Amino acid sequence: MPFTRDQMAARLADDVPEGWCVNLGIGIPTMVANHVPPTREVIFQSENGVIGMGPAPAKGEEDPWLINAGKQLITMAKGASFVGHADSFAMIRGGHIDLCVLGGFEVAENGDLANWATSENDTAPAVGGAMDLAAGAKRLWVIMEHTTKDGRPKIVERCGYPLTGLACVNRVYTNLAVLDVMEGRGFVVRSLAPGVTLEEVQAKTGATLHTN
Amino acid sequence: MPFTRDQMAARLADDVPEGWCVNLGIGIPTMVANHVPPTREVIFQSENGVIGMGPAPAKGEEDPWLINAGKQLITMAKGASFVGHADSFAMIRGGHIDLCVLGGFEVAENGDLANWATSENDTAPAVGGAMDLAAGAKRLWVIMEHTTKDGRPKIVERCGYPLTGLACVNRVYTNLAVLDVMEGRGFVVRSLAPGVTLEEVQAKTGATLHTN
Amino acid sequence: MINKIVQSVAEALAGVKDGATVLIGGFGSVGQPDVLIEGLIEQGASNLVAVLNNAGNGRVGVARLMELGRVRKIICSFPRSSDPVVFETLYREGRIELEIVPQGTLAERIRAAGAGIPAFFTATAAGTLLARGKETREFNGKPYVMEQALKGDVALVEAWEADRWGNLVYRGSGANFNPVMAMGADLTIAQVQHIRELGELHPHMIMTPGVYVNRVVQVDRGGDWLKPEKA
Amino acid sequence: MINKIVQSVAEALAGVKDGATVLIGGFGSVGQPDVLIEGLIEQGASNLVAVLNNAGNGRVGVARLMELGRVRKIICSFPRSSDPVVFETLYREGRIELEIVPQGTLAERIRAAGAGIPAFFTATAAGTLLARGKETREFNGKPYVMEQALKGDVALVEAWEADRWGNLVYRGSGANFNPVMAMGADLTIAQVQHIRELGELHPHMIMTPGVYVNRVVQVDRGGDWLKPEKA
Repeated sequence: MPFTRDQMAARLADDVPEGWCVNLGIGIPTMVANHVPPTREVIFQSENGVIGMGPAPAKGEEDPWLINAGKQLITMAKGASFVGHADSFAMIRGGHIDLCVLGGFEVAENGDLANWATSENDTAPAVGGAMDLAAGAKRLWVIMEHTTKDGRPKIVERCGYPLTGLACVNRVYTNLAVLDVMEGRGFVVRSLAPGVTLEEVQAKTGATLHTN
Repeated sequence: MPFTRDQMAARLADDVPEGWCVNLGIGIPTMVANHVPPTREVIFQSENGVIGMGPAPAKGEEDPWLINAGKQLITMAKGASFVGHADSFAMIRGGHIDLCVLGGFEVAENGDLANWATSENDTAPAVGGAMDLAAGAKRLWVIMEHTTKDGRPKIVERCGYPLTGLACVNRVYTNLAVLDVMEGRGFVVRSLAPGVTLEEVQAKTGATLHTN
Repeated sequence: MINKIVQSVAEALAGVKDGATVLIGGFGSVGQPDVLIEGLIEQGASNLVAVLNNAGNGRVGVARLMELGRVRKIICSFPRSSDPVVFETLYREGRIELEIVPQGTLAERIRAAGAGIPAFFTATAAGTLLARGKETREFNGKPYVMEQALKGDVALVEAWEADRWGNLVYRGSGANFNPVMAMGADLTIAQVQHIRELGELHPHMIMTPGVYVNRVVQVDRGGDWLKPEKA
Repeated sequence: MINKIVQSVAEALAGVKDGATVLIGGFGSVGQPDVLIEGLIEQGASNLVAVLNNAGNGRVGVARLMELGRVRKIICSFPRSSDPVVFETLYREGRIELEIVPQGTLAERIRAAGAGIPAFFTATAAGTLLARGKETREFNGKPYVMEQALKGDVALVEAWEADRWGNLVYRGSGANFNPVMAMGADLTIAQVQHIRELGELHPHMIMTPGVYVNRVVQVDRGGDWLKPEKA
């Protein structure tokens, strides 16, 4: 059975060790925070200068001055601090974020990521902080469905869509598998969703899958 | 009668209007602060990240955590704030300091300043923040004796000593005169110390003095 | 006496010229100088270059300014929003220019302008469409793009508290683009919720020293926005 | 549980390697990580590159480290001091290298390392001896010098307060070079006067987020240094 989105997020959360500073993109990546147990301290950073987000606010406890990069209301963890955008991206660009989790349109076997525009002629594609995160984070894990809605592979030899970053992805979490991106080797299967076979995943993948 | 150092500082202080943000170098420049009346609000900035210094602390009131760039104990004015060195020099380099006052070895008629080294072979000359201030402040006024101790001119056609900055000086306050440095014209006499004649000043100057 | 506090939004915006590059702080609804943007609509300057993270929502604020044909060009990281109807229409019709800049590069280009740095290199966008036409260069075997300072004529910012020197204290995640935009323009105008006596703001809480601020106007956002901070 | 607090100076300095580039915060006597410098003397690493504003005073601290022959090179803005005897002797005898960097360029080069910027342009030092051998370039008709990032293997910093996440709050003018050095090194070690519970430090007072700090050790400078802050 392929993973649900929530299971994909939980699977990724399992791999985040205590103490990491983690930036979560919009969409499925945001769900990762719900699956890190409160006993395991992870520092969630947000591009808008929030370092140390807590869980979503309880009803009635919302503070309109506290939002994340996805514009959702948040709370602050104990130990949290605030910086402005220039300092926030200095932290991101300078390699101080242990892990960034982003969604993706395509990931290539050399680690290239495409996740912001679907053609060169997009009307006003929106990049946000994705390129900064792709270039700057210590590790970049992509979490996405294994294929597009109409079944085309999103895991490919070379990206067809405009790139977000070069050779930046270290690992991909999909509904079917977890794949490491290894320099000089390409995609290496780390694990499969329960009941899913390697052949099945390979059939839905546009690049060769290696096993250890 | 030539000005004393204290009178030179007072003369310069007269020309500082309310509201300016001012950085004072070590030596005679530091004395300028004593001559700005408390009724005229001027914000004194120091390279070590102090924005808004007050007068020297009263005996027994010293706080060892409060010093200026000259390593002297200071007080904070109401409205003062602190930043780190990177932000302090962003402020300096970015042209947000209305006035910097420095001492000088030589000032040339094109506004070049030499004030950090006396030869290319100096053993370990110390530049500190002088080059940043010379390049970054909106205005640079130099306050210094008109000649060296042995009578050689310090106001010259071209600097002989290694430069601190190019075409950066706007005005010079000496014990004999106040000179504007005007682009394309050179030194223009703004005022003379009481009882000092233009001829006398010209005789002690290594460049042509102009009058309005 | 230094006193940067002005008594009206009109006074705060006096002198903004046609053709000005206007940096606008805020991220989402937080730290947005909404009253100053309304004031700019009233004030009348046109042919503006607007620099901000998003391209406006619905038909108010920056979207309204664009709809009125007052914005020649927008420089932002994220022209999409929950309701970007105005921008998308103008853009499709070729009536507004767009320059997309990665969010961190946008912040750093403005900081560079404020910090006297005409250009810098970054790995962000190297090898992508957004590096096209830009100088690239290798350092330690990795490609970097040269980005140039982006200076504003005017910055509109929002803060929680200010004093008469123009010192600004932000609340919650309200700093975001505000401190960097405050340092990146020739004329910085702040709307604030509270005016404090000089000396009341803690020297280490002031994120934007008044040196970067020219005018301060108090506004009342009302409701939940004015509840005291918990921390 | 994240806990960056270590119990001894020796533990704080464990693993500093021969040949390391060590960034040392402080300006004058304020914000100087003096106990960590003593600890580094004990620790034994040699062939170091020391990056700091001054070249040491008297025969203690950094001066002592140099006197013991442990510093190969010093990168600073101001090698003079009230009592620079050790540095001057070593320098005259050709036993230590010196790189003089303007103070603001020094801070910005370290920030650049921390912010992922390999190089930037500045007007500082353009046309002077300190620009020799460096690439220069005109922007808007003015000359600028290209300066490169200066990264540390280790940073030694001082702060007033810290919590177990490594968040740092500075006191008075004690920030100075400390925040920028904290962000510019792979291993940042802080000596602090006070350890606070997580959540006790005000989120807007934290100038150095713990993300930049690896180890914290509490030290007692004693006397006037420990009097509570007035502000």
